Amino acid sequence: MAVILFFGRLSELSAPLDIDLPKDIKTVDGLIIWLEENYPALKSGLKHKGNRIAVNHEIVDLKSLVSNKDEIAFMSPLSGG
Amino acid sequence: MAVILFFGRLSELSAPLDIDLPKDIKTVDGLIIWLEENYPALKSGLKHKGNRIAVNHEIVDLKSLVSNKDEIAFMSPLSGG
Amino acid sequence: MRLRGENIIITPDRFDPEVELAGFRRWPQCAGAGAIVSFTGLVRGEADGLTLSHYPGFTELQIEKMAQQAMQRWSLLGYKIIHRIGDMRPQDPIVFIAAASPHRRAAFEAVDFIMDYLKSQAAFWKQETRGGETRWIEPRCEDMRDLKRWSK
Amino acid sequence: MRLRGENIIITPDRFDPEVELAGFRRWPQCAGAGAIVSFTGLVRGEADGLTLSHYPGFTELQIEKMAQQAMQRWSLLGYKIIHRIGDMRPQDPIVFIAAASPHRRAAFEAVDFIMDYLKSQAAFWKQETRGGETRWIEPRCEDMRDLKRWSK
Repeated sequence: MAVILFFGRLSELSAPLDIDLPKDIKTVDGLIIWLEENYPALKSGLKHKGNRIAVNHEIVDLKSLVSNKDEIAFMSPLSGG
Repeated sequence: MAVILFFGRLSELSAPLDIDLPKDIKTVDGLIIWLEENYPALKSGLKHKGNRIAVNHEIVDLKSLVSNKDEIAFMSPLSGG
Repeated sequence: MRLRGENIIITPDRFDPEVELAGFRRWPQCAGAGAIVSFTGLVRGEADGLTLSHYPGFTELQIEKMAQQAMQRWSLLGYKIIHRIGDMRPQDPIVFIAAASPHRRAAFEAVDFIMDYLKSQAAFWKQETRGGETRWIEPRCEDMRDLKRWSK
Repeated sequence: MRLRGENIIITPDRFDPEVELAGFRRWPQCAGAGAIVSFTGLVRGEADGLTLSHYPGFTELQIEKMAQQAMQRWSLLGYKIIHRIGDMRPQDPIVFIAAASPHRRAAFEAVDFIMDYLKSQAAFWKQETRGGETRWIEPRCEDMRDLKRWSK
């Protein structure tokens, strides 16, 4: 099971997901395409410029690998302080 | 009566002075020459680079006027904080 | 959540910046300090309220990495970072940063840098409520420019 | 010598920076602040003690003129400056500066500027005692360079 989390503006599009990823999903890019197909509310939200993606607490890019044991977080632009 | 004050390192050369200035002393420069002649301990201390001079709480230069009612302060380099 | 002596605290509880600063000044590692700089960020009165969320675990880890870099870059004796989460009202402290160093330049720069980082790079998300409307706040161009000052 | 609510205090008494900061944060003019920056200067442990003297009347007047300029230049909501005089021991606070502003950059720069001014331009004289020897401290080249950063 992979855990998919959404933060900031993206948290309005979906609650956290526990998913068995299909075997052919190997990268963040592939995961986004699959999520957008299966969760219409996420359509066009995940690739927004300024979003960050973390896999197991490490910031990654679209070509990075994902597996079925990962915690994957989609984060809208950050704003602290 | 003029009041002449010495601060910082210069305070070791002289206590404050209450003096009736001779009438021919018109400028800071003239005052320094007169002080150095009459107070040997001040010799060569007053014109030290980095000193500041204030007349009645205003920073002045050597050509500035002084009169017998003024408070004149000689200050060695400052160091706060 | 709030262990004494911790460097980084993320908390839903109100905190008192001056109590934190007093405690920080007395940390053993701050004993040789010549300079302590503090920053307190407060909720301004324009909004009715703010809500801050974070990514538990990740947020702390990222801030700690950044703070360790600041600690080394400026040879700090110590630092402390507190960030509020949850619901806040105008004038509530949101964020507190303190740094101690032998000379003042290091403490000033470190606090300034840490604040620029928290503003635009730390994993917090801010929602503002004004007149019943809630909206997400995102970093201003100014915040991104501020952070660029620190690129070596 | 220490009237409540005063902006500039020069005092032979020990003071508590955090009590001062807590009081400052609650000044009415600081109510709209988004940022409060504080600087505390402490006697470092290298010397056995420090003695600070000043030029009563003149020192306050000069600091006030400078602080008024800072107030305008950075559109501060408020500032507070405390400077110790007389005899001090290691770890005693010597100087405290706080500034409040709507946004953080102004408060950071104002406190940094005021401190650079106090270090090299305010009418204080510092004597340090080490191992029984007393010597006058004069501004370092670094202090003069620091102040030059602010020339417009």
